[in-house]
Amino acid sequence: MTLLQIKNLNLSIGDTEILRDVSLTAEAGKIVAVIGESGSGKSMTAYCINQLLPRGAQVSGQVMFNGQDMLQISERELCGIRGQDIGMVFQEPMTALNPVQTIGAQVAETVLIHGAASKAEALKIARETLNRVGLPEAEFPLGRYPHELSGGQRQRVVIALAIALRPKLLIADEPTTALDVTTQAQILELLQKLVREDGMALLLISHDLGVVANVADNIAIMRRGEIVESGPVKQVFAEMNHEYTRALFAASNHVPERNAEAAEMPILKVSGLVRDYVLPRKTAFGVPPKLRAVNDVSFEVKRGESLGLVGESGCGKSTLTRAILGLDVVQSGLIEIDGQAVTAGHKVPRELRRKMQVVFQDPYGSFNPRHKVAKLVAEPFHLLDDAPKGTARRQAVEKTLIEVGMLTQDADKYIHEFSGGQRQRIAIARALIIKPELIILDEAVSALDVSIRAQILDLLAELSDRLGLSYLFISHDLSVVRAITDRVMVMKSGKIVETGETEAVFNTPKHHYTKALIDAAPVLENVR
Amino acid sequence: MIKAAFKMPGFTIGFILAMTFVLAALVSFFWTPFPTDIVDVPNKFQLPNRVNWLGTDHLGRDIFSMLMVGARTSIAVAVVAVGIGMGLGVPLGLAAAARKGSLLDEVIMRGNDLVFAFPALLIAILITAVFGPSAVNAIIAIGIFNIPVFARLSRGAALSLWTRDFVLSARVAGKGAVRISAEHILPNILNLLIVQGTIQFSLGILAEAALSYIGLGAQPPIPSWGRMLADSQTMASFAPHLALFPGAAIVLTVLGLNLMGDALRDLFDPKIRRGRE
Amino acid sequence: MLRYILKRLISLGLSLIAASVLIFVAIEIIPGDAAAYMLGINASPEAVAALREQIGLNQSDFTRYFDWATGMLRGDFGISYTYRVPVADMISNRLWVSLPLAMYALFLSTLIAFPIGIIAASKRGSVADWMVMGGTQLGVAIPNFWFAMLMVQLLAIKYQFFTAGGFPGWDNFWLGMKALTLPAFVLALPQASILARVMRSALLDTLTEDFMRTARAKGRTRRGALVHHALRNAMIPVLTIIGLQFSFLLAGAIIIEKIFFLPGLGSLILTAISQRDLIVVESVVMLLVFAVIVVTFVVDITYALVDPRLRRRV
Amino acid sequence: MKRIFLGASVLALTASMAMAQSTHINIGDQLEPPHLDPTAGAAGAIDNVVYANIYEGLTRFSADGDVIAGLAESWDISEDGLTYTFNLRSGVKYHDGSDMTASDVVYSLNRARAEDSTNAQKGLFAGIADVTAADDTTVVVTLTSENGGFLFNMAWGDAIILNEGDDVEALKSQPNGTGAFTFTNWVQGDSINLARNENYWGTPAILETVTIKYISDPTAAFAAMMAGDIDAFPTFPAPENLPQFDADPRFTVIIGSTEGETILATNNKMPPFDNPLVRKALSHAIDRSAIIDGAMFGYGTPIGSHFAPHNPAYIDLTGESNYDPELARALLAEAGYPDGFTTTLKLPPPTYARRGGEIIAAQLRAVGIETEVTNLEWGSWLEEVFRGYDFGLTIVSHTEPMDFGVYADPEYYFQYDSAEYQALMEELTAETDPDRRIALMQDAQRMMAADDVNVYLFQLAKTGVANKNIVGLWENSPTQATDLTAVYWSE
Repeated sequence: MTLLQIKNLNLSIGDTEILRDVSLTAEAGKIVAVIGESGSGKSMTAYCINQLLPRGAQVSGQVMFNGQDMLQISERELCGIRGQDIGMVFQEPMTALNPVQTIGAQVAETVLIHGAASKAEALKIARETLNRVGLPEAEFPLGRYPHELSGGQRQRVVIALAIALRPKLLIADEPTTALDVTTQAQILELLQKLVREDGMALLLISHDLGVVANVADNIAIMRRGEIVESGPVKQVFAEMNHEYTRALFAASNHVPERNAEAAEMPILKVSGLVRDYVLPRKTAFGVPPKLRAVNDVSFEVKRGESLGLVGESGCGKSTLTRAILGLDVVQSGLIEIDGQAVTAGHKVPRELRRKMQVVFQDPYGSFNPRHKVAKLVAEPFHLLDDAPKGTARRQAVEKTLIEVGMLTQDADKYIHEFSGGQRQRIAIARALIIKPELIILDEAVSALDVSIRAQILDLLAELSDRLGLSYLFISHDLSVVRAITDRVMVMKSGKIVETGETEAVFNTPKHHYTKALIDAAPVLENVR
Repeated sequence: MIKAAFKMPGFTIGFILAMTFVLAALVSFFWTPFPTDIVDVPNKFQLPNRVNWLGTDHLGRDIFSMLMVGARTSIAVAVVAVGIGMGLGVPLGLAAAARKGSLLDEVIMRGNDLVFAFPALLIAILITAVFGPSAVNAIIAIGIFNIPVFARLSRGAALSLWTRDFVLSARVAGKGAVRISAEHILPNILNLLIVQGTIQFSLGILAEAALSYIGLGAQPPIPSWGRMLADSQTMASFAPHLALFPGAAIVLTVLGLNLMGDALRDLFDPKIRRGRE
Repeated sequence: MLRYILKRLISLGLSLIAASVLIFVAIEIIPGDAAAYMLGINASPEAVAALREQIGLNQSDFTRYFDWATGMLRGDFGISYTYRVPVADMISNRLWVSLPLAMYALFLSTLIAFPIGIIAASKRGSVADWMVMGGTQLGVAIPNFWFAMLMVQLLAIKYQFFTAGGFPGWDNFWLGMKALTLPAFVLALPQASILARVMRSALLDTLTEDFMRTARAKGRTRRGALVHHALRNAMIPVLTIIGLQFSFLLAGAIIIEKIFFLPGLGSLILTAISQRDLIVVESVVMLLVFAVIVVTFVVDITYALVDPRLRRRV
Repeated sequence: MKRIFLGASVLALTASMAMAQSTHINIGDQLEPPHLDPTAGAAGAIDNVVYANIYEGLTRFSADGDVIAGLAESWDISEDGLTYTFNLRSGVKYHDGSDMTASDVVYSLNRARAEDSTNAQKGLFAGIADVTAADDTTVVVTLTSENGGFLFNMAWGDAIILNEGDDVEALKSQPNGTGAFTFTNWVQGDSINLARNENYWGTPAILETVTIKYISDPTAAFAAMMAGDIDAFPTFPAPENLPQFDADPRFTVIIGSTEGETILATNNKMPPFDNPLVRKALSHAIDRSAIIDGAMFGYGTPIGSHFAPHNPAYIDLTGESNYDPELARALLAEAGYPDGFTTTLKLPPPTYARRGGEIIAAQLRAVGIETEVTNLEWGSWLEEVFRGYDFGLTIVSHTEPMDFGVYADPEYYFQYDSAEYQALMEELTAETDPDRRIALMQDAQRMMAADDVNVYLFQLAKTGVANKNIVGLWENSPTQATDLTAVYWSE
């Protein structure tokens, strides 16, 4: 039977229209997925259901849950339903929990609010629920605080407090986006298990087709506040009536054209690299312990080659990046750039630095909001002794902007006037302007919507062909790495566990960790 | 930006209030209704009237003129004190942030704690006890108290900026800590500094008044709101206007500045908090 | 947690030493010969010299600092140059006025600030909120000594609700409290205003946090979420301010004690300065600074109690 | 029957309440004494507590300034005026019970004039050659030279008779005298309590207990009086409030004279003040009445030299230095300062100095003399001005009685160095004939006025406020004292 039925839902906040005529149904024991890129209104749809909308939101239409219209009933009744009949899981496990309360208290709270049990029983229920979500008493007593848990574990706690009262409907808003692939797989598994066991309905909201493809029964694809196509997963993927669906699908496993062949001579050669961090003292006066973030790493990037580096958060990839970029001094090992060696304990000299540039993940954080694009893009000129001045400088900037598909007049705008994709193009322009030979792309496309990501990947491919650039492509997203790299390295806790031709590694992984990664990664093909 | 500020009633009101007194101070350099350095004892304790708009004090001086000149002192003291606080505090804070965890950082922060342990008035009392009371010493005292305020503020803000990617890419571009602090950090904490500046400014005016009130601030013949209060307090019972007007002047100026400060705070970033990081 | 406390304790000790040196050096530059002052206008030079010897003004600065500092550790603050009685006794008498006054004021300020801060935050944008914000703005802007003057004129002289000042001592507790009430209130008002504003903004900040949304999703009402989740998280900035305010209150007391002629540390230090009673000035300043540093220490500890994340942090 | 009984008890009750109220007094004073030993400190605040109340000397001042018998009930002076024989009262006991005998007097005087004496008024005892006790109640003092002012000197607070063998350090906080009041306790920074001395040798005090509260802040003082916390403020610090007290039926205002000659002291050795013309110009540039009205709100008598108007030997010389800015400017021009000059004006804490300073600065500015005003605490004032001679002008009130002698001391802070005057003073000290003394004192006044040593402003008025029911407070203060022995509540 249908548990939730949304009919012609319209939502606008202030005078901006968020949702237009959205209709959606969810059935007990079934998983319905809502897919869409950022700003498509998928999350707002969810918040309309349990009425947790921001101030100044006007809703119209109908949200029939369990026989009553959520838009009509009072706030008091809503409070009775939230947590009791509708549970919710959020995207950011790091901030979704109250930092000053124990996990036990926070799970038990759900029970207590609804007066479902006495304090003692509530704690008992909390315990059981935590066990259910895979946080056994042994390692995770009720007295633990959120900051003592990893992201995945916190997400489990969030799930636990959402399902403590075995709600009829569970809303999961991008529950795995902030997590590593392996953890993501586990969480998805957990959610499926819970649906099976409790026979509850799960509304799964995500931007990643791959994620939902394998778990959802029904799917609804949203764009600009409208549902463009919906139905059973298999059917939707088979038919793809709406062109946006096709575009989305295409973008999700887009492989750019690449025909640059790698030369033998390596542009970057790293051998036996070691980077230690000094941790705070354990005892007041003892010797502070060390953390070996990068442990005896050796590899090389050939000219014109695109080398991938995959690994989950905390595996040491960013530390490695910083070391290569010469931001940190390494403890031992050798970095050779274009044949010239930089020994451990020394900073990378300017003349070598200018051979490398970097593009960061966050298109929003990586520009100084107070500078104009012209100034931002020109910043690397600082590395040149004979940097062009005045009009020459300006021309260089405009030239590079055009190269990355921007307009010359964009040079006079501030960064906040651009979209995420455009910013990433500008970031690439900044990297290109001093004509480096190696560009390090640190999760450069991870924060972008799939369609935008596809465009950026094309741009990168095209640039490397034309300018014979080499890339060190760092990412946690295997599909992307697979699409853009010739060779790939897999990194785990500071070590390179496997290296090889990208296709070879993906088809016949040797190291068990590599296997695990690849298995965990959601893949679209097997839906067909 | 400025347009947006004036859209906020708080800012507009505050601006008008504060500016009135700043203006009065500036005008007083060229013109006051009556000279304030001439005493006219027979004409003392005039109630507000057409000639002396706010009446005259116990020495027959025109209170309105005294207020104008007094504004000069109060504002000058506060401004310079804030200047000292910013001029020394911000560089210290930025340096500490740039070298986070280093000895320098440690020294600067401990130094801050130390100064913070001395209530502003106590610093003032010590300094004036040593060098004798004067407006200059009041400025120094309030200034010293301002240093750690700005040091902490700028360090806290700078630290969060240093983790941002645009600073990282500046480093990739081979820029040094000093240059980054100047080019990337400072412009981005300017808002905070402006807001804190207005707040310290108003605190400065209050502090100056308090110091002058206990005789550790501006000395005669320089008029100062605080001293006008001190001089007139014994007469408050039979000539209340002597104490009322200077007091009102202080309240309105401080109120104006705080209103501006809060408005700017909301304008720049609703999440800024006052006090220690 | 223990290491956290230990670390704080060490830095506390260091600050104290640094402060004591700072104070001693500062005070020792004060112009004016204590002995000469004590003997007055027509005193003969020999007499002055004799007295200098008597009160040990002739020893080297270092020995004098050392004696002073070590003395304080034993609770011996030396002998007042002017009053010729142990400074410790004088201070302890005054302490029983100043400390209660500061505490009383702190109590009043929190008592006033918390409720109105919470109301303003929970009813954001409402009339109540506007009134609170306006009122507190005014409270911050009014110089407390001026406010004190008005209060005395009104409540003590005109209506005689309170005595104009003075302190009858603690023999009768209620009389003592009555004498401190008006000063404490005057002291508390601006601090209460500041605290209320901080309380409000801190609460508003936490209201935007993700976990507040989680709480609502659990079925908490707006008010419920505010009380059970926002409040404790908002305490950190509030505690900081309370800690700061203590030092402001101690300092403010110096003026307020003058106005209400309370025999407290404030009036003591002012007279001591005018009488060149250096050793008293030193000791009082040191004591006030000590109080501030200790309070900061306590605040740091309470942070850890409020916020578990700090317990492990080093 | 019953009713009557009831009425009686009520009567008794009210009576006792009245008693309780009428035997205690709260006295207000501005400055708290550093300690309570008048022989080891100059602070007038000490005398305000102990003089006549706790300690007594051989002679003492009466309310109107005459020197009358104290612990010595009579005395004989030898022909040559060099030997004084004091006959002490018998049966006088110190508060600790021990008897006051001649040996105490010998001890006290010898201690005061000893080498290592820290007595602030050592000069008073300078002329003493020898002190001996003829018997238990007779003391013989011999002088090196004739001194007409000796009995006067012996009346000073600094000449009181201590108990031989008392620990003088202890006396600082626990005085032990022969007076009509005994010391009870001292709450530092707040108040001192006295109680009636039940076995006093003379007429016992009427009040049973006395509390002297210290309120330095004038506003606070006003508030305390108005709020009824203080019964009497013998020298009220804020003259501007007196009219209000006068208008208020609850209070009486007591206006009397003091020994405080308030002067604009001039550094006679520092140019340009070493030039008599400049000093004359100063004296004509100042408008006394404006200062008395502005700073003292009318309380105070103009003086033309360093001499108290209520003294029989006084002559009014204010005409010599009448207010005449024109003349002042002319004199300055003549002295070579046509467009004036700049000097320092250093002001000690009292209101007369601070407020007077503002007015004087303005008046001097009017004749072209710019002044840099600095407010000093007493301590730094003594350092910079009194000992350091580092000042151009300063305002201070000289409260010691008959202290024009200091003008004979070229080292004294205003450094007036005139051989004539010094000779005159020696003559005066030697002279014992009253009429001759008066003549000499008048010469002294003329000399001080003629030389314009300082600008003589006004005689500080004693402005006291008291509850209208209090009787017996001194009207004038011939010396620093708050004599409470004869004070009582009229109802």
